[in-house]
Parts: sequence; structure tokens; C-alpha cells
Amino acid sequence: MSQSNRITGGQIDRTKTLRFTFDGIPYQGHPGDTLASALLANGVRLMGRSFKYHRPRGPISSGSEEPNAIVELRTGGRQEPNTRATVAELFDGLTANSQNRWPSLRFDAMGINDKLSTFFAAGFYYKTFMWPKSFWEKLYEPIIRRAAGLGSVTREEDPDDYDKGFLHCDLLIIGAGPTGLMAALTAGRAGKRVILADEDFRMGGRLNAETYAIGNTPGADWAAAMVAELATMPNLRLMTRTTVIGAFDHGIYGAVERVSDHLPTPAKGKPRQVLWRIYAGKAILAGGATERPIAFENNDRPGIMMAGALRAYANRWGVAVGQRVAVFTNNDDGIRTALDLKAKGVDVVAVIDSRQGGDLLPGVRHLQGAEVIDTSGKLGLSSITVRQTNGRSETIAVDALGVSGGWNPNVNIHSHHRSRPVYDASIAAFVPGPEGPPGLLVAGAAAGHMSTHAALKTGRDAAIAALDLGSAPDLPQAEDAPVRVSPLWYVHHGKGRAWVDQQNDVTVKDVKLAKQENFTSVEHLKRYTTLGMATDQGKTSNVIGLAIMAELTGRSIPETGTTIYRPPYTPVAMGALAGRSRGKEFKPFRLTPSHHWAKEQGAIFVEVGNWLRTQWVPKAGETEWRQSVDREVLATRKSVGICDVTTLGKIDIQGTDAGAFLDKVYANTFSTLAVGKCRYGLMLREDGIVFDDGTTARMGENEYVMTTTTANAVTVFRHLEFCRQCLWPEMDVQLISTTEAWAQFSVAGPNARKLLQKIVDQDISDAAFPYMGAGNITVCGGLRARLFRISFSGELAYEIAVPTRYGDSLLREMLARGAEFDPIVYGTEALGVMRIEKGHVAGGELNGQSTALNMGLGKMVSKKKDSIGMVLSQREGMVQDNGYRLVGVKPVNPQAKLTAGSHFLEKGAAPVAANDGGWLTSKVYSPHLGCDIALGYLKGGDKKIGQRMRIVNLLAGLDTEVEIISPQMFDPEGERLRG
Amino acid sequence: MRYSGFRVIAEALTGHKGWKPVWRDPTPQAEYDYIIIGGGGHGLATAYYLAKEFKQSRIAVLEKGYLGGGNVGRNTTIIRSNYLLDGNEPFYEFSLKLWEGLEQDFNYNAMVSQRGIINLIHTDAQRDAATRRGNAMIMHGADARLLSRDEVRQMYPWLNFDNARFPIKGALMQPRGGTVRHDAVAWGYARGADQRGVDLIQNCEVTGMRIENGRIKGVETTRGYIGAKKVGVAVAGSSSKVMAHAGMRLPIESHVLQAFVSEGLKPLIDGVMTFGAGHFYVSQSDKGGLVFGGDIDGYNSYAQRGNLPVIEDVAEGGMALMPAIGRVRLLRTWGGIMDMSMDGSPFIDKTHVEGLYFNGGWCYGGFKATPASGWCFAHLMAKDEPHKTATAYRLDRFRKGLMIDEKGQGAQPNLH
Amino acid sequence: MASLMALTALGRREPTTVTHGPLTITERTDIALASVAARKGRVADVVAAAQSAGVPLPGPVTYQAGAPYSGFWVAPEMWFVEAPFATHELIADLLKSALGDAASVTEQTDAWVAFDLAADDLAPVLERLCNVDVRAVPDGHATRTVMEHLGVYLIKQGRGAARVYGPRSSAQSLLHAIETAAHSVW
Amino acid sequence: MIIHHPILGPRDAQEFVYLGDASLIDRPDGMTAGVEEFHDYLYQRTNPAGEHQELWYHEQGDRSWLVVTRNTVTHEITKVELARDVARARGRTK
Repeated sequence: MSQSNRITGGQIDRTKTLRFTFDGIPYQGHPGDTLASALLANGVRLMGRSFKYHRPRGPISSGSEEPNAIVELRTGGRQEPNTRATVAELFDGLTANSQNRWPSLRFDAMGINDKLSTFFAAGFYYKTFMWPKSFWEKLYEPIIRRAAGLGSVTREEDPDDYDKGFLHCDLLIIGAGPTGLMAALTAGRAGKRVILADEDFRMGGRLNAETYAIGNTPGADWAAAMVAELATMPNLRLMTRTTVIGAFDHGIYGAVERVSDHLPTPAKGKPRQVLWRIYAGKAILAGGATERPIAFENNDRPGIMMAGALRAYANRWGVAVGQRVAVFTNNDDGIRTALDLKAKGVDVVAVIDSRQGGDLLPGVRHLQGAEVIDTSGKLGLSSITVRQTNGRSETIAVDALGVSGGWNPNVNIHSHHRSRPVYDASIAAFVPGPEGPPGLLVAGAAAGHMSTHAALKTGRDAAIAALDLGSAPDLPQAEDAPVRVSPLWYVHHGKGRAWVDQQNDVTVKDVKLAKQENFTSVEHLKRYTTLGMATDQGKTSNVIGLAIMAELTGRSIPETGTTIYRPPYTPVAMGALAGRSRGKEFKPFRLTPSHHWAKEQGAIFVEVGNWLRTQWVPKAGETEWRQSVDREVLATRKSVGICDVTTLGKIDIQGTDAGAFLDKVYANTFSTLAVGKCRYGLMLREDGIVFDDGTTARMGENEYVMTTTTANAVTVFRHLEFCRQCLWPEMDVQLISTTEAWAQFSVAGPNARKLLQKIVDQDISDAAFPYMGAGNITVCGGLRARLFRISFSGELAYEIAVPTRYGDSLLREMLARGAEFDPIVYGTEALGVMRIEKGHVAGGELNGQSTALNMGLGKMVSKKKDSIGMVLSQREGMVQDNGYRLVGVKPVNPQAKLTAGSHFLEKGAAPVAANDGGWLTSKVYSPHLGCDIALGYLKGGDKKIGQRMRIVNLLAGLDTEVEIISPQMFDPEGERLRG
Repeated sequence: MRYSGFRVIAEALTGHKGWKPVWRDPTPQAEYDYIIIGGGGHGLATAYYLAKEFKQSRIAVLEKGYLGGGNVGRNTTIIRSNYLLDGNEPFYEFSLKLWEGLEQDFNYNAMVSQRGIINLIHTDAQRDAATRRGNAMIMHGADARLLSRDEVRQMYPWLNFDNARFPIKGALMQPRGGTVRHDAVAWGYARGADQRGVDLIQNCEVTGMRIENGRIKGVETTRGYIGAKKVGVAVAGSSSKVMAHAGMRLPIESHVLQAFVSEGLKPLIDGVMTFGAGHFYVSQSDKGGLVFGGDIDGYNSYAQRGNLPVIEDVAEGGMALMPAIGRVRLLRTWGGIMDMSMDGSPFIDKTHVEGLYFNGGWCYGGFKATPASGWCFAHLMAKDEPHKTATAYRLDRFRKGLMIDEKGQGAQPNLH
Repeated sequence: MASLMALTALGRREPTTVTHGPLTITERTDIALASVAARKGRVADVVAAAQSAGVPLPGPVTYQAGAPYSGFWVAPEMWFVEAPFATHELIADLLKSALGDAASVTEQTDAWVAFDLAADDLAPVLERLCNVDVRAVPDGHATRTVMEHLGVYLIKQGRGAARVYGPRSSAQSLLHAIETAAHSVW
Repeated sequence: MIIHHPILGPRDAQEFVYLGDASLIDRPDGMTAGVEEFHDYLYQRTNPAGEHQELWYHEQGDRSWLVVTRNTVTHEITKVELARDVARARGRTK
């Protein structure tokens, strides 16, 4: 029997044995064990090292408040740092390793810090490491950074999946101890939709750890029976292994369910954890209370733990933490601990009770008015030194010490809306304040009601109050002992270090130093000493720390106040918060109608928002992207090219005021547009900056189709709805997006018409379908379609649209029927080349910082009508003569390369901000001009056409002489597009 | 008391009995030459530089809570000067230079650490914008480098390079960017100001302003009336509330920005990184926690707490970029009130009330600005003219159409 | 009619059916869809005309089945109307002539991908996908919601039947999300 | 947060897009108002710590713009109206 500390009883399944390792050493445990209970059963007390001084540490608790027994679980991509051994459920094959130690847990070289600790007092680093100046980043900080941190992160991808979900209920009950179970029974029997969530894998809370009876039944059995009854109610959802992490606005709670953490690996397809968003009509916080230590010298040795943890290990897990045990207490819990352990056959050698008077505990050495003032033992407790009332000190050999300084209600979630807890002197602890999250009630120990009876009663009453219930179940009999606690925060005797925050190594002396240096606000105390900032967020340390500060400053505890708790209640895996949105599934894909065709061709795709657009379509033998793009451009300008432009936003605008509405939202006029025609529209924001552009066609008297840029499709639609509903609510305008309803292709080039005529059923000769014409047509023998004669490339061009399902087929049909014209399909790169050759603005120019005037489109802003942005576009700073103007740029030496983002400088000017003339917004290689060309915003650029300047890219060390030219670099007269 | 390694050793050997209070707790005087409202980073820095650089005296800082309790105590500690626009870049570069000499200047180790910041690039358009920005930075005397995908991969090989929805194509790096121990900044300035005779008055909330004939006379506080010749307001998220005492409406909205820290981890990330395809930025503190954040929640709020959707959004960005952090645990979230301005840029300006000065609108860029903001505000208050790096931060710039809109989002504060 | 061949939203010739455990996901390509919006002040006219034409225009968050037309509410004074694609491919024209100038009608058939979900109980999978309280809402509940970053319309037809309209261009992503949720549950 | 949509009932605020102060409804007429009025309209905010009327757009819903009365300190929502109704009540026409 390797489990030398295993005693009888407990809620573990002794019929099955689980094998696990800790630091490579094999051990055995049972189902129902946590890693900590199993290690303790095997006589292992040393489980970790502290953050700063690398002090040897063992668990002080049996729950999620644990600051010390923090380990790395599993290996490889599943390596999980900073896992609390006290809540890690044992499974067969579990691998755990200690962390923050070198070379081993027992012999940690960094333990030297402990010897030097006097130099490492709170905040010492703020006062030194400043000389010489350069040494901080080169020497001091790297050493500090290497030494800091707890567990280590694997660099491998987490192989497990995470999921999210949404739940709805009338009542969410947080915690399934006696309070939560009674609340659930009350609400469940009333037929309400209830969610009962508990972070433990076994419901029952402290009932599983105590020996109290409820009625005639042992508490743990009562809890099990209660859970069994609740499980039969269809209106109740029992969620074990589920931690409610936060209370958010309006009754929304976050909860993390650990679906697979108790398994070696998740079952195929199943998530490791699920983040639930719970919409709760009401909620009851029944999260119980956390026992708090007392600070005394060397109170951190493995073997020293909370008295309630000693009971829990004995009663729930059948583990005697030590063979000779003492208890140090300031309240009746210490007494109870001694009795429980004695009943289990453990040798309780003394109860050190800081209180005076009262009954003496029979059969145990009960030292009243006494304190533990020191302990010894190298890697675990071997003895304690006790100071009695008469001042005499005595050393007692023990291997475990239970400490109880009273219980802190778990108010955390109640303060997530920044409600401050209030001090209740009767239990020497903070209880929830008056203004918590609306709809959240607190019951049981979380509200400061510490007896089992009070837990059951307040749990029931909270359910009645929350749901306004008429009837309720009877309360079973249960103990109703009063809280008898006499506050003792720290032992004043002793010169050594008494630990307040065990993980962060904050001592009573550190608190005193903070006081001495005037860091007396609780927030200053926290920030200066790091008290309460460890992975346990001060669950066992905060109250002691502030109570000590209160004493030092002569203020009361309420005057001193407390810091507040923030979500999450316990730390949450990043994976759970992200759910499935990672890797390729970070955002959904949007595929164009020609996607499948393009994929067959081996096209290269580019992300444009969530769209995948064809960037270029390589042909056999093309080894470099420019070959493909140049070919696409040349072929289009020579004959005909086709481009999928479905991603452009399309908005159907109808109503008798549609034209007037467009006049408001566009800077130029649309109400005068003839039916069957389209027009380029410029849309401003109210601040006069260009928002978006596109062509809008009048398809009928009261019907327009607006086109937006791909990037702004959603925001333009939102803006139009704002204008329609909020600014001009009496206009008769209806809007609907048709972006995805139509597959739309640009067909451009001298042979565009000839090709299209083979598709379109109607006559589209120049006379029948002139430049800027638009209309409903049919294609391929009767399929409804739309045709717009518009051009972004400067060529004779059309955009043709069919219902999306026919898009793929239309493209193939155009390529097949137009084969005689050698049509090519071009992607966004070639599209960019052709639009820049023509000086059309797009993303680089529509940067949210530029006006119509900057773009050379100032005349488009009509002053004859009110439109969004018209007035503010005329502000003095935006109409300066020497402001930025859009220009074309080409290098003087045609071989020279340009880079978008390069800045303009006059010849001979130093590259400093005062000489900065502007920048290149977009750059391409123009196969027609045989050189790089670019668009740019140049100060006073309209007056600099024909001049020579320099373009510099200081990031790449480039300095190039260029000629400033008109943005219309190709076919400036526009003869081709009217062809 | 001067701090030094020697001092630390000497104190350690004598039981730390000699350490003195880092600041006094003075009783407010009846009148001061200068009152700074707001004992956060900017207010404390202003007082410090007023005393130290501009040789002014009779200065008080009034703080409604505790010193350093505003956004200087709840930010993600990043410093950088990688701005684009002329109105901003000289100012932030000035600030970065002040950071570089700060600790020696105020004899307090705020752990200014220039381990570099990279902004990841995922599209050609982002590379073009990064090129424009990098050039602007260099022209203003700052440092910038454009990294290739391979160079980024060398720095952080475990980022998502192979299965990313939006592949990493490179990064704009500012090697001089980095982080600072934020609380220590407040304490260092507070200590330096206190040593120069500035009265730092905590738990003193301003409840009104006394203005006569268009001139400030003093302020009403929860600790009584205090007279002043000049009053400077540097109250971050409370700007609208405080300036309302002077009858002013501001081009500012208050929004909540959440920030996050993970449990302590052994070194993973050396510098600062921002994800260009999602809302996520991250660094690792000297204590080992990953400190990260993302977008503001997006609605007006003074609640200093946020909601789940943004927490999830930020985590999604983090996991998309760093698939190895799935099992790293988020330890704590918190929210601060951001003075979101109408163009994303701040104000350091006089007001229509003579002797009343305003400093605010820092959005979520206020921490990195702390030294220059204090210096320039002190300059403005002492000399009644703006510092040369802060001439654009005027309240009337929207009237004139001189916005400093780095993001190009227009007059919508929650988008900056 | 025309010689062009249709592709489904998932890019295939024939609609896709996927099963996992108790769940069946069926891509529906046989539904024609159009939006109907009342012109300003013309709601009564639209409703009256719709009634006589047999076009159901139900109240908010409601789907009303009918033959050949079914409809559901999408926005104030706006509905989506379904009909069999085989007979009503020109649904917009048909509705325009039925409703006259009181309504603005727009074809929406190919703006969306439609998936029908079937299982004994869809709640376990739907609660992983969206925040609709599917256990509580009545049959015929039709609402816009979000699934894995995608805006969709969810129509509950029964405990074990629902229709999801998602953006057509993201049909694959939406199907993948539903399938993955199903694997997670079953 | 949950916004009680006047037509659709309680909806997660995540479905909405936030714009800002509901005074953005009160746009001046560009044919009569000048820069000064537009400046005040577009840029100046009361930004109260307390009750705030603000515009939310139900983008992942019915596309209604709503005027939500919400306390910026507690986040409590006390009133939700269709922005179109509010705009009409404020006298906005075509």
C-alpha cells in the first residue's frame, strides 16, 4: 500500500486504482481524488515553490482558492501551466510536474533568493537597478524576466477544441452546497427553469467535507440524494465542473464547463471546455465561504494548511495529512477539526486557541490564549513553537497544522459590478454590499450565514424571493451553531517572516514597509507589495493584508476598505474564451460565384475582408506573379477580360423618394438621373471626408441600385438606414442588400461588347445601350440579368449580373462563347493596375482622411442641395490651396522601382518632416507605360504636374527621382471607354 | 531621500527602518498658484515638470481617490511613438525621449523597457500604410523598421504562420517601443513632485469651479474651497464631468476599455505585438503575466467594467495569432474609462475661461503620452503658449477642419 | 428557359445532405425568396393585397406557412416571402404584380443559403450556435440571429425541425459551424 | 447587456452596433445652417455620467435604429424606442 496516509471513509472509489506521476515519480490514487488529495495520500506534501523566494510549499486548501500547490499538468501541446492540484481531478495516466524550480523541487537553486530576502523587500526594485542607465535592459531586466513567471507555456498549438453556447433560465444558482441545493429544490419543485452550476465535480459543497448530519442523514449522503432528485426534474439543468466566472450586465453570466479535463484526452470531436453565456432572469450566489489563514512566522511550510482543508482531506478523500496534528484557531472551526480528526483516529496533539475562556475541549490538549509563533522543518513541517498566555514558549513536534482564522464569504461575483463588500464584525469578515448586480441574490455562507441550517434556510428563502414563489419545501434539521470568532490577523510575536500572500511571498513586514512609505490605501498596498495579485487573486490573503494595514494605521477595517474583485472568479483558459474562432475558423469565409472556377484554374486568392477574391490566375509556364498580372492587363486592353466584382456592395433602393434620398446621401445629384442610366456617386461622411464611392443606376422611376466598395458595403448600408430612419423618417424609401443575390462580372476591353452580345439576348450596340446605360436584360435565352455600361478599367466595359446560382455558369459560358476573342479572367491585381492607370481612387486613396478636393473631385460636391458632409467639407482647414491633391507619379528612370507609402520630397531636400510633401497611396507596374506608376497625395499637387520630385522610402533606403503627372495616366481623353 | 542600490543594501542590513514616506499627506492650503485637478499620471507629471522644469511653486494636485488610481493604474503599459500624422508624431516622439531618461530624472525605477513593438501586417494595403507610417516616423526623428514575414517568424516562430485565416506578411517595428511599470510612473512623479514641495492631496474631489469675470478663482472641493491663480484639468475619463463645472461641452465621449492579464508564465513574448487582422495586442510583464487588450466595448460608459463579447473577441484574436496559448489562463479583466475624442487625438489647450487649462481626450493612448503630456501641459500653464510639439492639440480644431485622425474614422469616438 | 446551369450555394450541382448522429442537414435549393416592403403609409394596402393573393405577411418574429407562399417578418413593414422555386423562380415579378405599387419587392433567392435541420430535438445543437432560447420559443418563431459570426435567419418549425437562412457566400462556413456543433454534442 | 427591443423583446446588445448620442438625430439643414451649427451637432457631446439617450442599430436583427435610454454609470436601461418614432416626434420630416 503506497498510499501511506490513506485512512478509511471518504467519497472515493477504492475499487479502482488510478496511476499518475508527479515529477516523474509514479503514484496511485482513486476515482474521486484530486491530484492534491492523491499526493497527500501518498505522503507528498511538497508540491511547489513560491514566486519570489522559491520557498517550498504544499497545499493550504482543498479548493480553487489554492495559492501554493500549482503545477504543470500534461505534456506536449496539452501542457497546462499553473494548474491547481487541489481541483485537478485525478485520471489514469495523469502526468504532473512541479514548476518554477531548478533543478528540482527539493533542491531549488533559486532558493538562494530566500536567503537574500532582506534585500528583496516590497518595492525594492523601484529604488535600484538604475545605474548605469543601459544596464536595465541589458542586464537587470533580462535576469528578472528569466526568474519571473510560474509555469511555462508550450510553443505548440493547443490540440484541443473549445466550444461556446448560450443558455436561458429563470434562475441561475451558483454553487451546489447546502444553500444552492436547497434553492434548486425550491425553484425546481415550483417548475421554474433552473440552472445549478458548481465548480466541483461532485455537488454538495462543504457537506462533502464535513461530518454534519442533515436530518438523520450524513450531509454528504443528503447532498447525493438531493442531487439525485434534482436530476429527475426536466426543468433543472445540473452543471458540475462548471465555474461561473463573472456577472455581466442585465443578468448575463459567463460560465466555463470543463467537459473533458478529467479525461486523458477529449473524446473525438468533443470540446475540452465550453464557455456558456447564461441569460438568467434571476441568480443566487451560493458560493460559500473560504477559510482564511492567520499570519505567523514560517506559517508557509508544507503540512500547514487550513483547518477546513484538513477536515476535507480526512472526510471527503480519506486522507490524513499528518500523523501528529495540531490546530491553531481563533474560532470554533478549530475545535471541530480536532474532533473530526480524532474521530478518524488521527493523533491530535494540541489545539492552540487564541481565544480565552470557554469550555475546554475534552480529550485533547487545548491551549487557550495561545499562539503559534514559529515553525520548523526543511521541506515540510516538523514542529511548531507555541507561546502560551503566560509567555512561555514550547516546541511541539507535529507534521501537520490546521489553521483557521475565520471564514470569508465568497462575495467575488457579487462585486463584479464594482459593488464594495461591507465589513460584518460579528463574523469578522466582509459580506456582500447593498448594491450588487441587479437580480443577483446572495445566500448561505456567501452572504455570511455560516451554519448549515442558515445555509438551507437562506437558500430556500432566496429562491422564494427571486421567483416570487408561494410555496416551498420544508427545511430539514441541521446544525445551527453560532459563529464564535475572535479576530486574529497576525501573530505579533516573532521576528521572522509571517506570510500573508503565500504565492507572491508578501509578508507582514512588507505590509509594514508599505505603511512606513505611505502606501496606505488598499489599492496602493496591493500595487506596491503585489498582495492579492497572484493566481488566486488574494482569495486567502486580501482580507488579512488590509486588516493588518488597518491596525497599523489605527483605522478601522471598514475605514480601510477593500479592493474589489474582478472577473473571472477563477482563471479561465484562453481557448475557452475563444471557442472555435481560431486558425482558419477565426472568421467565416466569403466565396465569390467564380470561386470554384478559379480554384480549378489554380488561381491565387487574396483576403479582402472575409472575402476570398481572385488575385490573379496563373497560366502554365508563368513562374512569377507579375507575368500573370501583366498578361491579364495586356489581354484585357487588347481584347477582353472578365473580373468577378460580386463583392462590391449592392443595395436596392426603392420608393417614391428614392431619388431625393440619394441626393441627401450622395454629394452629387441623382434625382435627375434618367431611368436606364447610371452615374458615379461620391458619398461623404458628415465631417466632409469621403466615405465611399460607386455607381448607382436608376432601374425604374422609383427604383435605384447602388453600388458600394467591397470594404464599406456593410457600413454604407447601416449609414443609409440611419439617414432613412433617423434623419428623414418621412421619406418613402425602402432598402435591402442584394450583394449576394447577384453574381456580377466586369467585362472589359475593346471586344467586350462583341463578347457580351453572344450572351445577352437584347441589342447592346452603342446606340441601344450607350455609355453609362443600365437596365434589366436577359441572357442565354431568357435568364433575367442586369447590365451596366460602366468602366473602372478605362476600357469599353460592362458589368453584367445574373442570379448568383448561375454565376459560375455565366462565366464559363462567356469564356466559351467568346473564345474567338481570347478572353481572360483577371484578378484584383490586374484590376488595380488598370484603375491606377486611369487614376480612379480606391482603398489607398479612400483612407478616411481625404476629401473630394484632395481626390480632385471637389466639383462633385453640389452646393445647390443639402447633403451629408456638404457643409463641413467647406471648413477652412479642408479647402486650403496647398492641401493634398491626387497626382500620378512615374519614375524618371523607367527601371526604377516605386513603393507605395513612400514620401514626396523636393530635389535636394533633407528627409525630415518639415519637407514632407505627401506620400504614394498606390503603386503598380504598368505594362503599357513600361514602368512603375503610382498615385499619391502631394501638397499642392495640382500645381506640380510636370515637375520632377523625389520619392523616398527610408525604410528601404530608396530615393528615386520621379515625374509628377496627371492621375489619368492611360487614355486620358477616355476614348476607349466610349468605343 | 535619494534611492540607490547602496541605499537598498544599507537599509536591508539595518531592518529597513530608514525608508521615509514616498509622499506627504499635506492639508490643503487656502490658495495656490497652480492647482492640477487629477492625481493620475498626467496630473502628477504636470505638477512635477511645473516645479522642476518651469521652476514654479505653490502647486497642488487634487485627487478624488488615491494617487495613480486613474488610467495610469489600469493600462497595458505600452510606450511607443509610431504615429503617422504631423500633429501627433513629434509629440509622441518627445514623450518617448522623456521616457528614455525618466528614471534617472526622477530617481525612481519605473522599469522603462524598450524591447520593441511590432504591428503585424496581413495585407498589401496594410504594408503600404505601414510604409507610409514608418517613413513619417523616421522623418520625425523616430525609429522604424519594416520586417518581412521571415523576420517576424524568427522573432516569434510559434505565431500562427501556417494555418492562419489572415496570414502574417510582415510587420512594422519600432525597436524603441516597449513597456513601463505603470504604477511606478505615478509613484515616481508623485515622489518627485512631493520632494519639490508640491502638495499632493488625496481624497479631495472637485465639486465646482469659482469663475469670476471670465477668470478662474479657485475650486470647490470635498475638502473645502481652494483658491488658485491657474487651474489645470487632467482627469482622463472624467473630463466632461469636471469641465461641465466651467460650463463646457467637449468633443469627447467616455467609453470603457477592458484590459486583461494572464497568470504568470515563464518568458514567452519579449516585446509588444499587435495583431493586424483582429482586435488584440499583447506584451509580457516582468512578472510573467501576458498583458493584453483589444477594442473598447463601444458604448458610452463610466462603469469601469465591460462585458463578455469584447472579452471573447479579444481572446479570439489572441488564439488566432497565438494558438499555443489555449491553455494559458486569463487571470483578471478590468475596465478603465477612456476619454474618446472625435478624431482619436488629445487636447492640451487653454479654455474660454482665463487661467483654466484642459488636458484630455487621450482615448486609449494616454499612458505612453504621460511624460510629454505633463511637460507640455506644464509649459502651457507656465508660459501661456503651447509647447512646440503640442501645437495641434487645440479644442477648436474641429471647427477649423484640422482633425488629427490617425485611423480615418471620422467623428465617431468609439471607432478610434 | 435559359441554357445556364445552376450551382448550389455549396458549389455543387445537387443540394447537399449531411447527417451526424440524429441530425440531418439538408441544403434547400428549391425555395424562391423575395423581400416585400411596404411603401410609406401603404402597409394596409400591402396587407390587403397580400391577403387576396394568398401571401402571408405575419407579425414580428413569426413565420407563417402557406401554399404556394409562406412568409416571415424581417423588419418593420418588411417581410421575406418564400415559394417553390420550380414554379416561382420569378417570385419578385409575381409578387410585384400581386401587390402593385404599394410594395417594394426585391428578389432575394440567391442572397441566401437555406439549410433545413432535423433531429428529435434540435435544442442541444442550436444552443451551441446561437443565443435564441429555442426551448422556449413557439413553433413558427422566426428571428435573425448570429451563428459563428454569421448573421442568419432561424425559423423554428418544431422541436426537431428548423430552417436556417445564412449568407450565401458563407454557405460552407455556416455548414461547417453546424456540423461542428453537432459533433460537439452528439 | 440586453436591450429590450420595442418590437422584438430582449436582445443581446452584441447584435447591435452603437453610434452614440441620440442628439445625432437633430441634424441641422445644410441649406440654412453653417459650419458652427454643424460643428456643435457633430462634435460636441454632453457625455453625461448618468442617463444617456443613445443610438443603437440592430444590425444582426431587424435593422431598426433604436433610441436607448441607458445609465452610463450603472448600465441600467430604462427606455427603448424606435429611432424613427423619436425622429418623427422631434419633428423630422423629409
